Amino acid sequence: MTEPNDLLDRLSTAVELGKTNQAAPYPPRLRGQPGADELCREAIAAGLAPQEILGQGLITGMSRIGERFSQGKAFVPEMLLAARAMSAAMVHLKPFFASGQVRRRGVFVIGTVAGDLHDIGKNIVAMMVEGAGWEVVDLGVDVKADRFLAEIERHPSCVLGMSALLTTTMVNMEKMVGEIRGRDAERPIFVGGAPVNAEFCRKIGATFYAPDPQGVVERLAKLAA
Amino acid sequence: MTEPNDLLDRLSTAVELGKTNQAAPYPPRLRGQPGADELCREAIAAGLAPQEILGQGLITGMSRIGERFSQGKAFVPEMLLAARAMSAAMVHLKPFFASGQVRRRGVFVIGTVAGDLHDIGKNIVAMMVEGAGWEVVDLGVDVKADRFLAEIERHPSCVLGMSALLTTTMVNMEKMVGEIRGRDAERPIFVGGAPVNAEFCRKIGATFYAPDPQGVVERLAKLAA
Amino acid sequence: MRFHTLAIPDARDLVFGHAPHPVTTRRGLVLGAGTVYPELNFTLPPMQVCRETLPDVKAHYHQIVSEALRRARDLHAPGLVLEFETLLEMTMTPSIGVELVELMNGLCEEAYQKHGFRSEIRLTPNDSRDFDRPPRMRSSSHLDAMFELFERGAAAGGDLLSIESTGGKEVHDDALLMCDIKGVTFALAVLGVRDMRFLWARIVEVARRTGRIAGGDTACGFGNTAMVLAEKGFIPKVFAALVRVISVVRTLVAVEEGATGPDKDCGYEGPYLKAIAGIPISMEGKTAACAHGSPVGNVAAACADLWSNESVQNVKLLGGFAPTVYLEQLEYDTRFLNAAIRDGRSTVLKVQQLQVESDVHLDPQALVLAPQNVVAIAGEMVKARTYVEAARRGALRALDLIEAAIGEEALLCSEQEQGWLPRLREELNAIPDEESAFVEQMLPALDLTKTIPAEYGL
Amino acid sequence: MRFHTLAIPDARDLVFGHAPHPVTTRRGLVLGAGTVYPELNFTLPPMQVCRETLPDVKAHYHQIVSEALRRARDLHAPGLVLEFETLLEMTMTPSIGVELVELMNGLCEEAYQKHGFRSEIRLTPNDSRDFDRPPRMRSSSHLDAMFELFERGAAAGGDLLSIESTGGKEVHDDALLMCDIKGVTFALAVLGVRDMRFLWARIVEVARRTGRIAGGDTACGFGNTAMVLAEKGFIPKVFAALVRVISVVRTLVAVEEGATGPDKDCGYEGPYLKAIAGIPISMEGKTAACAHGSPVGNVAAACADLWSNESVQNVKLLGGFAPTVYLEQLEYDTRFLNAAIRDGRSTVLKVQQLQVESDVHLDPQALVLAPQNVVAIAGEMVKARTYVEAARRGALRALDLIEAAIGEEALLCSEQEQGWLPRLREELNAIPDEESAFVEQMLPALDLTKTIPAEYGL
Ligand code: B12
Ligand code: B12
Repeated sequence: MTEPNDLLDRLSTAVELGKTNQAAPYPPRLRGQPGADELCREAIAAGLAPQEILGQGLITGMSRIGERFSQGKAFVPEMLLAARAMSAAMVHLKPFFASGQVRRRGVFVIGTVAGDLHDIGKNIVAMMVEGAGWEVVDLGVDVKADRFLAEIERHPSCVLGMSALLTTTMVNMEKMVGEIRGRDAERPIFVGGAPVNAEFCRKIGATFYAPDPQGVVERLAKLAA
Repeated sequence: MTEPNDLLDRLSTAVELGKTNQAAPYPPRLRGQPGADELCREAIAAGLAPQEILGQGLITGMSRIGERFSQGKAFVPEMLLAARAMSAAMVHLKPFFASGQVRRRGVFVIGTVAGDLHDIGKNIVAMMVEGAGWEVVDLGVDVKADRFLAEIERHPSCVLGMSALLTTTMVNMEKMVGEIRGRDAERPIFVGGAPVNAEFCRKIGATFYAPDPQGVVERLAKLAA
Repeated sequence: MRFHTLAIPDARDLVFGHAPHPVTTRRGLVLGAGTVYPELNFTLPPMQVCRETLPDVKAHYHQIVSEALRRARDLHAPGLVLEFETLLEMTMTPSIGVELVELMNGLCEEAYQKHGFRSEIRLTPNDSRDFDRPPRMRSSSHLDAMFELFERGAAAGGDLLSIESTGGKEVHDDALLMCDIKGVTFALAVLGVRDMRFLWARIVEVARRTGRIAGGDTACGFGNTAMVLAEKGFIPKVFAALVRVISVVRTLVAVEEGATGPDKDCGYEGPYLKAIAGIPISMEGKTAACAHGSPVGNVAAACADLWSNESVQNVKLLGGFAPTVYLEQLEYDTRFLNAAIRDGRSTVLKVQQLQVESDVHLDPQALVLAPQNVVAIAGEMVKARTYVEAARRGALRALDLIEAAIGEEALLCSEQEQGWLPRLREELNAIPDEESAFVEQMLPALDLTKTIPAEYGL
Repeated sequence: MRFHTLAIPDARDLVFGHAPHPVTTRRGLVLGAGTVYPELNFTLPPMQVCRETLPDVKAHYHQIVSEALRRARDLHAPGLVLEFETLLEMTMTPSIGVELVELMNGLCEEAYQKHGFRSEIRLTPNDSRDFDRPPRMRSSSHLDAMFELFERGAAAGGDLLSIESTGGKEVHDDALLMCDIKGVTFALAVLGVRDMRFLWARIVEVARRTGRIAGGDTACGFGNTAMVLAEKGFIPKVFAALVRVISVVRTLVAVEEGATGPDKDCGYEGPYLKAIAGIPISMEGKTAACAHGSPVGNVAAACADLWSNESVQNVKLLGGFAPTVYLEQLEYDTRFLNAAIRDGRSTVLKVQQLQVESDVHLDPQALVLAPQNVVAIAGEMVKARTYVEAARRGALRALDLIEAAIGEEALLCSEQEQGWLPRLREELNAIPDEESAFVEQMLPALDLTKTIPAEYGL
């Protein structure tokens, strides 16, 4: 059995380098070694606190690759592989979430607004937020206000995120924020997408605009603090 | 003494070709012949109705050159010469205006808004409106709302015209229209200038936008009809 | 693959303004016969599109087209193509799209009758099949509205028919983010090719029936998405360059089904289509910065017949409305190219050399657009029997050229990007030539909640 | 006139990217020594500028400059000049202007220290003397605020000092609308020259004291106003062409007083200043359509050292904010020119020939910007003793070239425009060489409610 601290280091490195499990071919230098899946099971078996495994093991690994990504030193595929490695490990933490022993930082509900099918940007944001320890509910594309309201029922303290890539669907975003504000004035609503900017965010009464995923992760961290 | 109708034709031609008076060197083919000044005096002396002299003589002449101008067949200097010829003739009609025997189509008060010094466009509009038979009060540049309001006192049924060439002074135009609307909701306010457009006109509550002088003249004709 | 030879085997004949098979439009614009024309693409400012706002929408398009035509005449432009790229509502409710085509065609006809000024409309309906999740490419209910707009829009004066079709995109999006070159090849050379066959047989049919021109497709949702992601530093530029090359095989199918060109601008496959099939092409570069930045601002013009701004909204700039401003910029760009054509072949080649020189050392995506490289890569593609093989051969040839240029220090490429080259070569070599073998290899890993093989005839 | 010879007597040496007297900036940009740089000019969207809105104003300029610098680096630009053309409130309250220069200079310095990217700020305060009606050129209270901004702005990092001075404009505006060439000559060659002497002696002084560069002036309110009016069909194009030529004598005075260039872009006098004084110049053409259309989109680049977009607001386009979009377009334009320079002199001359060919037959304003005509006209000007004589000689030489080109059917010119030629020649010939004689002739007709001769030392 390896030293506990050493175990969490190896787990965070496995997540950072996207080594999902023993069979995963990438990265070459970890070929054949245990991945995030196995290391997480080992950590639980070694009696480490689930909250610590989530914190020091998984989220630290994601934030290291996230840091390299925002410096332009890592590409999105490396981020996605890390996210896959993290979800492979998270499977084993599920029971602790149910029992409340381990809490996510919060729930982030994201979707591309009505009439808009662009989701590449939205998916990258969803992946980065999940990597920062949030539970992400991805409503997909062409999402109307009622589906966001339904999620608020299910997750009373969730944060909403809306994406729009078309000038025409920006108008839908405005209407949807209006509709939600009508029923829930305080709900934090993040908005983004190429044509969206800070001024438009202010104008439609949304809470926060960020041009990139790092901005979203930073602001969510402040919210949860 | 020449035939009355023939006299009005020669007057309108003198105005159209910018032949201010006998001494005027241009246009070469009318060199040495009586100009608008002399022909107008002759028409009055011949007992022609002042309203007819203004209508068939002066305004017809201006509208002919105005027509050629809007077809791109005449330049602004030819318009200005025609406007000068017209004012030389108008001097003789002044007493009939005072007595009310002859009425102008209305009063058009124009100025470049506060903070803005661009007046070339505004001057061309003023000149074309005058040529269409309106009395024009030109307030110049960097004009604040109070001076427009003062003119409304003096000319209760006047139409206002504002010009702005700077994106910064468009904001002043908005404020000035608001101020005037506050005191005079029905006052027709025309707006124009390179950065101004129909949408901005609607947004600030002005009455009419035109990108060029012909548009102003046509709309004023409808107003006065 | 139905093309087995290059229409332009010698790179020195792959030049701007000339194409082996010129296309003449209804009002006499001759594309690819010695003159480069501007192609103005315009869209609405942020506003709703519906029955109630139709008067406003029509006012915008009337103002855009009339001002652009007037400025084009003032600048003595040789002619103008106006691309009407519809917004979704205009395809979902075809009558809106048709009404707008009628309005614009009236203005073009007036300019033609009154001033002899030649202009034509390119109609680009939306591929609204993408709305079904997972997309039903062959059985989607959206097909009816799409083809109603094609049919009635063509009759109303939409002379050049085009579309940015999205067959295979649901697989390509994930493959792109994972930089999975095999997934990209499957999405483009299998799913994309099959959907293009299905779609373009019908579009060519509409063109024939209405007497219009089947212009062509463009892999905007594939090649351009890759470029936008590379510009943001999300995926390697070398990867985006290979996606560009692979997307050629799918867009070529439109030509195989009878499209005569000019193809659409935003996927940059044009030079390859011209080298292989000899059709006139539309390209966008530096003067499309209004729509997105790119690393191919000058080289994109190297063999263009139409020069486009991709898309600009009808917003006010100091000098006037943005579409008129961009019309002027496109006209001066093409004036310069036409002056070179008038000056003779050696001048054209010198200008082209400068267009290439200015971009080709700074980005692999520019390298694969240099005429000599286009001909080299296209030459490999036409040797293939199947589309999968053509994609693989083309991508491997491009990889060779990229690696050679890096070796000669003739191409800027970060360590990090170079790290991806061996892996890409390895994955490309693992792709079988036969479609059936490749399908067998890829089907098991396919996420059947996202894609329906049967909708591609698999 | 203090110049009696041409720094560039041979038109083949009047080329883009090279100037006899290059200028090196604080952060090492070398203007006129073999590289053409982009010059980005930007302004605010429609908003109020005052103490309360200062945070918003600063946010705009911060975003504009940081995005432009980042994109310039992404595109491997050789360097960048950022023109900060102040809005009135920033000159009337100098501290606002200075604060904005400080903000921008911080970003330029950071890009330089962290990435070695060279960029410089051109500070163009407003000529707010124009606010007094009639304008008091020498005794205006506005002079203090103007020079406070020059002084403190230069110290804060405004390295290239420029201004669009308006001396003589009150006479020129009416002369322009009346197409009175004698009035234009009086406004520019007498009033304008005298005001330039007064103003530029002091600006050069500020530059010397702060260790900055006295860039130069431009007759934007004269030459550009004439061009905008001609584009609208309000005045003849032949007249606008002569105004352009006559404005050279007035802008030259800045150089006589010690300005080293680069002069400012928007009056198009640059090629003449370069031919006569050998200074590097900034020019705007097709990529300034965002500010106004023009008939000189390509020829304007023929001998540019800086290529500018005149001015664009910080509004959002699909591809990003307009200043970043225009930075990309300027960068690709200059990349092409720099590729030509690297390819050698004969290529530079061939590209220049195409720039000239593309515009010179369509508008007299383009004809007078062709290098061979610039040298011919400038050659006449430097023969003159007085500015009035130089203006007259230059205008008459331009008239000869225009008439010759029309005769050889090498220049489009409507009947209506040609009707003006004899009259212009007649009026030009009536202008005496001696300033005193000309003043005597013109003073009586001067509208003394609009202009104060004493403010020009008359
Ligand atoms: C890829 C793409 C497509 C693909 C979409 C694929 C997909 N699965 O998403 C396809 C081909 C389907 C497509 C279709 C269309 N498109 Co498209 N498309 C693009 C393109 C080229 C790139 C968009 C993209 O993926 N960018 C990369 C991602 C990473 O950036 P992003 O989305 O901005 O996201 C980042 C930030 O915005 C932020 N962010 C994103 N979401 C959120 C959410 C929150 C809460 C926060 C805080 C931050 C945030 O973080 C992300 C990562 O950094 C753009 C060009 C452009 N300039 O953007 C055109 C573009 C958006 N499309 C355009 C058009 C016109 C269309 C079509 C109408 C074309 C047609 N005629 O059919 C259709 C419409 C389909 C529809 N109804 O939505 C135009 C829009 C013009 C307009 N009037 O608005 C654009 C701008 C292209 C252009 N210049 O013409 N398109
Ligand atoms: C000439 C000119 C000047 C001259 C003005 C001379 C004069 N006496 O007017 C001078 C040199 C003084 C000048 C100064 C400045 N200018 Co200036 N100027 C111009 C220029 C080149 C042409 C304007 C013009 O005369 N157009 C020709 C006329 C005929 O057109 P028009 O004014 O639009 O008028 C027509 C229509 O609009 C309409 N119309 C006009 N008025 C009205 C009114 C009504 C009611 C209606 C219905 C219609 C109507 O009919 C007219 C005839 O068709 C423009 C460029 C441009 N794109 O417009 C810049 C421009 C307006 N100026 C500009 C700037 C920045 C300035 C300065 C701040 C420069 C500086 N840094 O000092 C100063 C500001 C001075 C001030 N406080 O106003 C910018 C504005 C940018 C912005 N942010 O808004 C412009 C757009 C140039 C540019 N692209 O940068 N300028």
